[in-house]
Amino acid sequence: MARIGVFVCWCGSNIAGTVDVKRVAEEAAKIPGVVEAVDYKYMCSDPGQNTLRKMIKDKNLTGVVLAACSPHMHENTFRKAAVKEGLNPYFIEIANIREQVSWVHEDKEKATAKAIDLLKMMVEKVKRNKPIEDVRVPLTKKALVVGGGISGIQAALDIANGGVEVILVEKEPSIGGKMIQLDETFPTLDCSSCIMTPKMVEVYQHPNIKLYTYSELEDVSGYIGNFNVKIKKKARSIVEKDCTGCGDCWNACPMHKNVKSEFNVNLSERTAIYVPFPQAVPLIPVIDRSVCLHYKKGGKCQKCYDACGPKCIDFDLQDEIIEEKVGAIVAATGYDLMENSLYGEYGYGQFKDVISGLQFERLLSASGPTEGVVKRPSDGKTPETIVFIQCVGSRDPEKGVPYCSKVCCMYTAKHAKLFAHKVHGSQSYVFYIDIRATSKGYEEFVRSTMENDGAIYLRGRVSKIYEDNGKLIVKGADTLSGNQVEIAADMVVLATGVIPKKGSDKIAQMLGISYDKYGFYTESHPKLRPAESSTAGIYLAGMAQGPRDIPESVVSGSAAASKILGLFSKSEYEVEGTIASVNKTTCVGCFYCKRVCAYSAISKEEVKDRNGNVLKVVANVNSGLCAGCGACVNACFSKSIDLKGYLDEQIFAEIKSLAV
Amino acid sequence: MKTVINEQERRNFASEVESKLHDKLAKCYQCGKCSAGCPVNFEMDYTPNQIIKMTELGMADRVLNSKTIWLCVSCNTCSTRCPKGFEVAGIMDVLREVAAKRGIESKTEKEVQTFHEVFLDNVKSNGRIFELELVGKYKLKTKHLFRDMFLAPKMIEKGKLKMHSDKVSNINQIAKIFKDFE
Amino acid sequence: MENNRVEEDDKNAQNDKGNLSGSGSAKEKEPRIIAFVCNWCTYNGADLAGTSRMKYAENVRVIKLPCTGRIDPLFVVEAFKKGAKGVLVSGCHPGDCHYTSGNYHSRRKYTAFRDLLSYFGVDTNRVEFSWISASEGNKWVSVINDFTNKIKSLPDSSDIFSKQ
Amino acid sequence: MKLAYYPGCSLKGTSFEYETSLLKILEALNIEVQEIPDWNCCGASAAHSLNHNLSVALPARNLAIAENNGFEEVLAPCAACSSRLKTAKHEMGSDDILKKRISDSLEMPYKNSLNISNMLEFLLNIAGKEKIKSLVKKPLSSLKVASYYGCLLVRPPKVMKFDDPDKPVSMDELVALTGAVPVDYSYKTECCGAINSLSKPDVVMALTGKILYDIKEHGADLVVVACPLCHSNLDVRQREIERKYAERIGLPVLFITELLGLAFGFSPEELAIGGHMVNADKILQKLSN
Ligand SMILES: Cc1cc2nc3c(=O)[nH]c(=O)nc-3n(C[C@H](O)[C@H](O)[C@H](O)COP(=O)(O)OP(=O)(O)OC[C@H]3O[C@@H](n4cnc5c(N)ncnc54)[C@H](O)[C@@H]3O)c2cc1C
Ligand SMILES: Cc1cc2nc3c(=O)[nH]c(=O)nc-3n(C[C@H](O)[C@H](O)[C@H](O)COP(=O)(O)OP(=O)(O)OC[C@H]3O[C@@H](n4cnc5c(N)ncnc54)[C@H](O)[C@@H]3O)c2cc1C
Ligand code: SF4
Ligand code: SF4
Ligand code: SF4
Ligand code: SF4
Ligand code: SF4
Ligand code: SF4
Ligand code: SF4
Ligand code: SF4
Repeated sequence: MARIGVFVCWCGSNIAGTVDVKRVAEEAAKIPGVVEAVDYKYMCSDPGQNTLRKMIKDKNLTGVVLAACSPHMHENTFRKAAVKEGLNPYFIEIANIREQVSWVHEDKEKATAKAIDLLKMMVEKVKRNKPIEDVRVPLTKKALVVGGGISGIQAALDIANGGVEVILVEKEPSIGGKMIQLDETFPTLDCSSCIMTPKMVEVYQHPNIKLYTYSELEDVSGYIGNFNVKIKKKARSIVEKDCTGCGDCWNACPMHKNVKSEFNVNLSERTAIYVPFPQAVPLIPVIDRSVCLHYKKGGKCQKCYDACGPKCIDFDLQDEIIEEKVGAIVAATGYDLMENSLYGEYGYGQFKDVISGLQFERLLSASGPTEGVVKRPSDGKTPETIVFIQCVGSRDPEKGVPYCSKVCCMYTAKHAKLFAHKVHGSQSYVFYIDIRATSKGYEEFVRSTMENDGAIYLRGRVSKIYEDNGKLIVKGADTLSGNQVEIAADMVVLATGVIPKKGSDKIAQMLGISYDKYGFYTESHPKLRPAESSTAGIYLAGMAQGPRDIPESVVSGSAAASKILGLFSKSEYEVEGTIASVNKTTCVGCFYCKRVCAYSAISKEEVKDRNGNVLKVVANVNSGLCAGCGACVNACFSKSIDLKGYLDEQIFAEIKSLAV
Repeated sequence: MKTVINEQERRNFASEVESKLHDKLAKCYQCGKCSAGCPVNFEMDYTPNQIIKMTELGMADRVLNSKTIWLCVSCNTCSTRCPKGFEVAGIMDVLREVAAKRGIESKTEKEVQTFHEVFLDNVKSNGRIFELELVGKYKLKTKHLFRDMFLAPKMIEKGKLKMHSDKVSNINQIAKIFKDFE
Repeated sequence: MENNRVEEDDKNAQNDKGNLSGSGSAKEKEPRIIAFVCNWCTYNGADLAGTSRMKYAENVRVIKLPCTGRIDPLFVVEAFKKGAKGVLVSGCHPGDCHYTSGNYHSRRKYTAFRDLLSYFGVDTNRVEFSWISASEGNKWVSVINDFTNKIKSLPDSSDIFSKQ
Repeated sequence: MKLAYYPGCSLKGTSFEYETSLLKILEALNIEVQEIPDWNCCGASAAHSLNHNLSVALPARNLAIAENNGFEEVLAPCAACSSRLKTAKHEMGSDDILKKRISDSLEMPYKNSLNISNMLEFLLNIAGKEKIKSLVKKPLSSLKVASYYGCLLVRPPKVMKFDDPDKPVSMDELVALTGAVPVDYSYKTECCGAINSLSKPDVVMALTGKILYDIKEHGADLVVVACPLCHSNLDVRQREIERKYAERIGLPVLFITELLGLAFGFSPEELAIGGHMVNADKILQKLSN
């Protein structure tokens, strides 16, 4: 027999003023299974809790119902009290007779009747409660970071400095991401490589960080605390441990004319064996097999090999698959820029002096193809007038994307400012739709570009660019004065929109995390859980989540790291026990449940006999992943899956108790 | 309207205005608060903020021939409320002055321009304003003989319009000021 | 064993039914409405109506679920079987679901759900779906009041399983 | 302290009522002023519209004469004049070269030391509220009075440095001292269009009409002003506005000095109230009742 205790709380006059608490207690006492029902002035007070504990002990209760305030208020208070008397916390149920009765109704008779109903429902529910144990999952205390841009680097360093081992996987030959390509960075104009290079070196030297560059994620399985990952380490054709980074090889390489440098965004050429940039980390070259003569012409060339002192070039090296077990993963795969060639009207690709913002960064950079002297690509002359066009591709649902790329207003202001500093007497014109400069110091930065550096801002878009006598004729509008304007420019810089890194959708699918229609990873909650993905144990950082600048990328990297350090600070991962469980005897293996689960918590499990023969395949709920939403329960036609704490039986009993 | 921006002309005009104004055109947000509060905006061809932008873009012809610069009544509502403390009323003064110096005659707001000229002539010759003469000369110049005239008899009756002038005695000094600063 | 225990209690409940005068609603004409609400949005919205001391019709009895995705059409059928005159299903607004997409499932199921209910013979006028967030106490109040009025205005039918 | 008086052209001409009433209340306050010898026109808006330097030099001559005659303080009752004098002082304060050029042209040393007060500043800061209050013999409690500030008293604030440019209270305070009831309304500092009064009468009537009708709607018996330009638009043009918009206004417009004068017990004749175009008999009658 169930032994249920009932407490009807007055909440001073908050409840007792509208509900006849004595009568509620009297009626409760009549419900079968209720051994005692009392009313009490303030249940949440210490004496109130003691009353509760005393009755649990004295009457040897198997369940308790409190008719009181909303469970969101004090459910935990009462559960804790119950646990102290050895009662499973899920044997406490609350009938909400304050927020749902006394505070919203006036008629005492009707309010009392409703309070009795709510109480009866909870008594019937608690009678059918099963003890629920919170779930504990073991944790492999090692993290994987995918992507070695500033956000991934920050995450890796923070985790490693927290004393946890990190594996950092970067698909390019060097870490650094886009930030290492930038010149000076807004709003303080620190030199990007000056602040980035030390961090890259720190990653390389950190005892807790294992770095895999020129590597990609191949496969991920498992769940929070227990992921198995396969990493493909692409063949560099170099025996890394022997390479000194001396550069003799790339200086010897005859392929130095036609291969465009990715790092300099096609503004210069590189060799077939190359490091992307002089401060690359690691400073180990890679042979681009798609252009190397050795591979293309059947081993004819081996000039690099000949030049290499330590003879660390090995043309026969193969891709390697590395397996690792980690407890948590950070996805920080960053971004790409849109194709400017979408805009025929701007002549990108057709007019040499129409370039992208990232190309302009390379022109400004002291380590860039022009050693920081602004020269136009067509004839190497110093431009005097540059027109900058913002929102190219962004905020353009017709040709590009509807969203704002967030960084281009700021970097355009930066470009105009740096151009003014570098070329005296020059003039910038910036076409914009709105200026978005919302972080600390940003608005002031943009204003100073206008007011101190003389950039002229025109609110309007450019319609078309023509070439005329070595000048680019930019036809735009100034909507503020209502004029069509035409400017003869020496160079045009397009602030190209930001899109997720190519292939990030594949990474998302591998990790089982969701992404929006553009391919940006979606956070578990856009405001309250911005560092978490929808899948437990997988965290997000940087531009991979959506447009953001360096400070925000760093913040998000640190946020992901702190989540992981928090997770790893406990010996096991604990989740509330109100999760789904499968009755494996009745399960028919249709996996309708798997289809509706947004958390990828359901997997297939083979039921085997003693000899190891597979008898059938059934559903298995991964307690580390299940969030307890209950969607799977309805999907199951054989009634083989149920949700602890909200069992079918309990809900039917609640409904039944209301029979009229 | 189409404007081809000539960088040199743009700079010349913008910096001429800026130096007279002792203020930077680039300061303006183009927020339009000046235009929003301007009491005579409804009669203007360009709003005050448009005048500022067009000056920055070097559209001298359009700005100096605008109605706006003559319609502005120098009430300073704009400058007072401008979030950037930009001298909006001041730029109207500067543009009127530049227009006058360049000998540009307003096609539509000639009366305003004439009134100011007649007024200054009056000051130049008397040192003070002789109202009857001022009104008379203005009416003659603008040929608006009958406008406002119905007020005159009653004003004379009330003693508001004096029949003689009160000249400054050291009128030479006034003449010198005009000479030195014209 | 536990199940036995419960059945035993139920038998007692059956016997005692006449004594439970507390649920006086059994005898009154006020229609009973059962609301299945999610724990995160609508339940909090209803709490907010309470903390704001808004007033609304007493007819509703709330059953808390983790998510509208947990709602089984059979719950609704059962509710009508047990004498409810109206059933409300309410959860987070689309896109705000605590469980990322639970309400998406229930939304997607919505049409199918209605069809199923009418297949069972439920008059779908008596089933209401709505999205009420944690900050929409006032919406909770108006949904309850409007729905109660709607139910009252429907021709009284002792057998709501028959379609109108 | 020697107090210089700069009447300006209007007070000697169209707005003689202002000077008449001013001299009366100075007498009552027992404050002596001396007209700046051989003063000249401040250039009004014509000068700053056409020639910035001239617009500084013309008022500067008056300031220089006053300074060289040992004055420290100038009262310029006309709001337009005080605005020009203050602007000139402000400009010379920030432009030493211009100051020197002007001083050279005038062949007079010039320090830019004078303090310039408009009518309201003078009354509140120099005469003082207490003294004014003590002189009120006939409280005007039956009158509801709208104070119209216009532009030149308060704008631009960095030059005028007086009262709140968008929510001014100084004139209302003075009105309250007379015992009259200040009336609040929306257009206290909207421009009446003064400088284009003669050249753009239609625009000016639109602006002034808006102000007068708003005051009327707020139930005032009369309007007080401290500027001859405002006065001439509100008073002299009132008939014309009524005709144009076919709606009667009938609001007498008094100078603040006239209102104070009435409260001090002077007769309407002593204050030249009969000089206005809009007949003030109605309010005078209300007072004598
Ligand atoms: C022209 C321009 C100028 C800018 N100027 C500034 C500025 O002045 N100040 C500022 O704050 N911000 C600026 N930004 C923005 C700044 O570049 C970004 O905020 C920042 O680089 C984002 O860093 P991230 O680590 O998220 O991404 P990324 O820099 O894109 O790094 C992502 C890394 O992940 C790697 N990766 C991708 N996919 C995989 C995969 N599948 N496996 C392994 N590795 C992978 C990539 O190779 C890359 O190294 C500018 C942007 C542009 C375009
Ligand atoms: C009108 C408005 C609408 C907004 N809407 C949105 C929106 O829709 N979405 C959005 O994302 N953001 C919105 N925001 C921004 C949002 O409010 C802030 O981002 C957020 O509240 C910042 O949280 P906080 O904890 O940093 O600061 P706060 O919310 O200010 O919290 C600081 C706390 O510290 C306490 N405190 C302060 N000093 C002391 C002290 N000396 N000792 C002890 N305690 C102290 C304060 O009492 C306060 O409780 C809005 C802001 C405003 C003004
Ligand atoms: S338990 Fe809830 S209802 Fe009871 S006294 Fe505490 S707050 Fe009030
Ligand atoms: S020559 Fe050899 S050691 Fe030197 S960088 Fe090339 S591969 Fe490395
Ligand atoms: S083998 Fe390939 S990488 Fe080496 S030098 Fe020849 S072309 Fe260059
Ligand atoms: S940040 Fe600025 S330039 Fe970039 S898309 Fe947004 S509004 Fe356009
Ligand atoms: S839906 Fe039910 S029967 Fe089908 S696999 Fe899932 S638990 Fe098993
Ligand atoms: S309860 Fe929700 S999260 Fe858990 S297995 Fe079922 S559908 Fe997935
Ligand atoms: S109010 Fe000031 S900032 Fe705004 S548009 Fe006018 S001048 Fe520019
Ligand atoms: S000063 Fe001129 S531009 Fe400014 S608000 Fe007054 S009338 Fe308009």
